[in-house]
Amino acid sequence: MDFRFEIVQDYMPFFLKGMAVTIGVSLAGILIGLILGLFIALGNMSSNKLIRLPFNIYINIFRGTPLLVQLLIIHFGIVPMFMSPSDPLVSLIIGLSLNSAAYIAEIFRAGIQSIDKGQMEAARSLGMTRVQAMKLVILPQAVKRVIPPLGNEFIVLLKESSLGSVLAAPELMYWGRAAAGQYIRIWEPYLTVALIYLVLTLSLTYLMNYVERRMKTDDLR
Amino acid sequence: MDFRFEIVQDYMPFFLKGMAVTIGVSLAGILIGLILGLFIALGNMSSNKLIRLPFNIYINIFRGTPLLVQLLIIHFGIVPMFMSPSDPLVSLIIGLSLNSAAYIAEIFRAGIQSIDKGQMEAARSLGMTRVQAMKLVILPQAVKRVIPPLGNEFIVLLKESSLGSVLAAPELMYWGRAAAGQYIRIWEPYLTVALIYLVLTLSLTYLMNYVERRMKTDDLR
Amino acid sequence: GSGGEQQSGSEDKKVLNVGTEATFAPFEFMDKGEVSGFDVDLLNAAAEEAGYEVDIKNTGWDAMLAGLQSDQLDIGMSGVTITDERKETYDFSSPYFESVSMIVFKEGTNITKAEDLKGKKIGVQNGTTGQIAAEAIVGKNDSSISKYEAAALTFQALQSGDVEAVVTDIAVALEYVKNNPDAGVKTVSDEQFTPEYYGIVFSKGSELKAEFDEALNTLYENGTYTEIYKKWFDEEPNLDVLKEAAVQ
Amino acid sequence: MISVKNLKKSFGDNEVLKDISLDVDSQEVVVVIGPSGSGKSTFIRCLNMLETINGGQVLIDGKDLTDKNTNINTIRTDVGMVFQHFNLFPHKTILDNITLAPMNVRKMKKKEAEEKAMGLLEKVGLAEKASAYPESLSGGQKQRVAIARALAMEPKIMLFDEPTSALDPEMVGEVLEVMKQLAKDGMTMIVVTHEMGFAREVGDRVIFMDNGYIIEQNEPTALFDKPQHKRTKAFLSKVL
Amino acid sequence: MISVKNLKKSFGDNEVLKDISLDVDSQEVVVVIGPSGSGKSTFIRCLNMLETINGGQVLIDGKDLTDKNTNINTIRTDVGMVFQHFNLFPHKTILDNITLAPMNVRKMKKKEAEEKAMGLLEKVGLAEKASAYPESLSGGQKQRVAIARALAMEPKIMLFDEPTSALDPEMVGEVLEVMKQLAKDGMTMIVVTHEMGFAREVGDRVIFMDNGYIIEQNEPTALFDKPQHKRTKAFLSKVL
Ligand SMILES: Nc1ncnc2c1ncn2[C@@H]1O[C@H](COP(=O)(O)OP(=O)(O)OP(=O)(O)O)[C@@H](O)[C@H]1O
Ligand SMILES: Nc1ncnc2c1ncn2[C@@H]1O[C@H](COP(=O)(O)OP(=O)(O)OP(=O)(O)O)[C@@H](O)[C@H]1O
Ligand SMILES: NC(=O)CC[C@H](N)C(=O)O
Ligand SMILES: [Mg+2]
Ligand SMILES: [Mg+2]
Repeated sequence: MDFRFEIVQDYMPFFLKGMAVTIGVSLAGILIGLILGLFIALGNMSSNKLIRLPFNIYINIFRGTPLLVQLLIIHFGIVPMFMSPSDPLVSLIIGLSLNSAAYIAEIFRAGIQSIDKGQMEAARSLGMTRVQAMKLVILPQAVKRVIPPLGNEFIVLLKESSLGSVLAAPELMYWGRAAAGQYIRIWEPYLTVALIYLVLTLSLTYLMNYVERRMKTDDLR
Repeated sequence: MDFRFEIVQDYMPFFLKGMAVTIGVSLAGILIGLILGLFIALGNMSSNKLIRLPFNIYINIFRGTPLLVQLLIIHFGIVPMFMSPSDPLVSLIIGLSLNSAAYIAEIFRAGIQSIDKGQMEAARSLGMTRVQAMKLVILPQAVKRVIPPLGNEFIVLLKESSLGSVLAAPELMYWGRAAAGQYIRIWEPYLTVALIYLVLTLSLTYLMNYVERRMKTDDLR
Repeated sequence: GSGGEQQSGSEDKKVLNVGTEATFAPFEFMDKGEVSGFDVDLLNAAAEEAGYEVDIKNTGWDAMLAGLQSDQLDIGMSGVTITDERKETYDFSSPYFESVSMIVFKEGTNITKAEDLKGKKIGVQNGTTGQIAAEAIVGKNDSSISKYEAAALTFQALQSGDVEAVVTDIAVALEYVKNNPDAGVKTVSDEQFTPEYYGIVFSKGSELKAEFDEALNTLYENGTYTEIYKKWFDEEPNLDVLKEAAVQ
Repeated sequence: MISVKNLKKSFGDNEVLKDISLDVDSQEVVVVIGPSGSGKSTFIRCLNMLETINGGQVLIDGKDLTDKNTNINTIRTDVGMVFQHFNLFPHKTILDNITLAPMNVRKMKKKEAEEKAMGLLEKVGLAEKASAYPESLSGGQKQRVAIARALAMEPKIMLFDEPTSALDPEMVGEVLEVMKQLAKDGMTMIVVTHEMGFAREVGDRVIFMDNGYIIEQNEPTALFDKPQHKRTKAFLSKVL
Repeated sequence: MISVKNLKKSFGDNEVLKDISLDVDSQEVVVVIGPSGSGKSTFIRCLNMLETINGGQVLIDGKDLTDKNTNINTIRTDVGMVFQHFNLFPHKTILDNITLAPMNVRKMKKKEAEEKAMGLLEKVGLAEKASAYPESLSGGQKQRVAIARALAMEPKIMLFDEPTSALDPEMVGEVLEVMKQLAKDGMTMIVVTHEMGFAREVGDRVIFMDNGYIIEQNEPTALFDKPQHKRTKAFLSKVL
């Protein structure tokens, strides 16, 4: 099979631009997702069932349906109500943020619940209120537990941002499909794009492992 | 905003057919993924670095690139080499299987490694070989640990099978997009489709929780 | 136009948002990041004539139509056929191109007429007239039809053997065959496929329709249309057909 | 100081404390013994309101724990608790472990809290570890820090739940030493422990619990050498 | 029976066993004591080849463990091991826990293996638990099953690594009782333990390890009552 390198060359500037967009969109998604996710996690851990309900529904809807449907509804249905003209990048960022917020909320919940019950008891037995114990004792410890799964979620987001191509958001996958469409060729654009994704996710994985190792040695101060 | 129920009605038979395809494709994907995944997990835990290498590369590639790229390469690039005419359902099943195999391999590895080291030591100290200890002591215990994350992986697969719509594999999402294309309407088809996905994933979640509870009470025989 | 007479400050011109699905060569396709094609040249000329600037974005087919409905986009320009059904939701300019459906298939496939599509696996672009033409023969939502979200995907599916035939617009079919001489594909047309006409799409009730109709007319008269047509199709356009269709 | 009347506590259907009544005087050291699952931990956790009480009454220094108007956090500052597994805050230095509650609950100035903490660390023999993190301490050292941390809130009563049973045997002595000193200084203490030597030497009274009841109580020598009940005898024969 | 010469063992840079030499006669009971981290566990794990040996020589019943041709699995059937945390197989009944190795390693018939297992359960006083699962047993019962499981392979030597230190104090006695009986029956045993009473009563010899060396060894009474080395004295003063 012939592999036409000039196709890769021709489109390389666009792949690189797309890569930057992919990284930017994923970063925006995880940052907004973090803020929303913390808020949802705390709401979902309220002792009041009625307060918990909406947060629980949110989490179930966003974790229970495909991101592709979410993106289509957001881009074609919701964003147009507020924004004219709507921008697929904005829709993509909104979709990734809302979706990841649901997963991040569960990460936070698991992180908080993984802290030994004895920590809360010790804090309370010293006379701290529930809020003080959370703020001073539980959350600072939970943050460390939460970093590895958050790193993972970022990698997931990076890959899922490729669905932006369906909305014609000019991220990496979009340019891959544009090249494929122009030349009606499969291997050159898609292998190149796959390779770029692989480099991105593997570098992130190594970075994460490094951070985790650093945190472990920090623990042994 | 008007909601035209007759669109939903019109397309309901197709949505139901699509739902059946979605379930079938996901089931096929998880079953093939299970077999491949166990094989890859064992290969990836070999004590020989050279044997580990190809399995490790497989896992990294399939976990490090978006499923969408994998599907496009498989459907338009690889399957046509072996099959004519090619069928997007076959490509979708292959893509989901190969992709989930990588994740399932990691699930198996984590399950096996979560068994207390003392179990292997006790088995070895009784004179069992490594293979006997794996077969008689470690794997039977690992199976239980592995069921919840496998259930999760199945739910992930169910949602990701929606990418089949890009290959025109007639699953649920495909029919949603067909309806949206025909009537140029967003809400009716996409909300219906999202709801069906939600029902599927939530029922599965409840089923999984039930199985997990059953396993726990079984533990307390 | 002659720059001297026109207002020189381009900032004063209103920018119109245009959506397109740019895998429909030669009408619109991505040329390394730029949307280009016959439609692009024609729309640019018409807009200049009407005193607008256009910002053409490759939104995809679905997003283009949805964007027009929700007034996100001012114009859809994507080789869109004027149909009665679509006229209920959108406004169209007067016709600017005559087209007809055509079947593209792999050499060796037994297809000589439209009826031969029966029993074959057919690829179409979701929601287009190609789909309507194919469904007229084999039935609506028949399982032999695969609907793809973009025109390029239908050709990829044909190449990979995913489908045996693609039903699409004639100029696009011929362009594909011309650009892929090694692909081993053939085309066939059939009387059964009725002529259709492309129009520029506006959201319902748009004031732009009249202005662009007038601009198109000017382009027909002053030879600009012919120039653009010849650039892309290497032949003279038949303006009479378009004028006739416009009357209907 | 502490007055418990007909205390009851259930977990779901499981009634863990069935009818506990007990009075502890100021400066008294009460040792609680009993088989695993008899409810010892649950009992002293009730005194600190770490468990909600299902029935009966508990008065601590005159304040009624079952009264809804009683402020739970002020009760807790009066009652210090030391756990089997230390429960030090791993993300804080030893000094910060001790000053955290005084500064945030008592709103003490940082400097004052630290001076006080250093005094307590001196007392438990760990002044040089002030800036270390819990991970770097041995079990015995951790437990001594936990005691200092509880003392920093100036409690009137100290509760100990098997403070030495998670320790290597070499480290048991150093913790018991600190507790003996505390008893000598006149602290009111309730101690759940299996260390019979400590009970004999320091305890004013030993209570034997089984199955949610107080079966027998007496001075240590009397209880250990002449147990009255069959169950006490059976338990002691195994443990001593 | 066991002959250890200049045994060395490191984990990475950390030399845990520096130079251990020891001979154990048939039917002898050797008790190993020493502070945490001194290498006691590592030492007896080397005897069972659960750790690879870095230097020196170990002969078990004449077979050289450091010889590459020695079959590791047959050595292990000669050397039974009991762990601090029991390590019963949770997915198997008590009976199946005991018969698993005889049936799969010794290729014993099911019936024969079960008869033998019932005999051993009888011996450790747990015959009625044969069809129970490990979860339903107390710690002491679990450890007795673990001993029966090791005995089912008919080992010539039994190694115990702190067999009672994960147990509630009430349950220590029942496990020690089984071990005493085993010693009486003439089993060669090496026991790491903190139970000084057991060492005195049953041990033929006590070995004090510290920092990877055997510091001192003697008969129990001699070692406990007249320790020769400073470090032994210091350790015993804390523990006794
Ligand atoms: N949070 C809880 N939820 C349900 N049951 C509990 C809880 N805490 C304790 N129990 C049950 O209460 C009973 C008494 O437990 P408790 O911990 O008070 O006993 P204990 O005397 O302290 O035992 P040990 O010596 O093992 O610490 C046990 O049967 C235990 O299972
Ligand atoms: N698998 C291992 N990897 C690295 N270091 C180890 C390992 N096992 C033990 N060590 C180290 O070897 C040293 C001796 O450990 P060992 O468990 O033999 O001591 P011990 O005398 O049994 O202590 P304890 O009384 O606490 O059980 C310790 O410093 C320990 O950290
Ligand atoms: N861009 C296109 O695919 C247009 C196809 C066809 N002319 C239609 O209007 O349906
Ligand atoms: Mg307790
Ligand atoms: Mg040890």
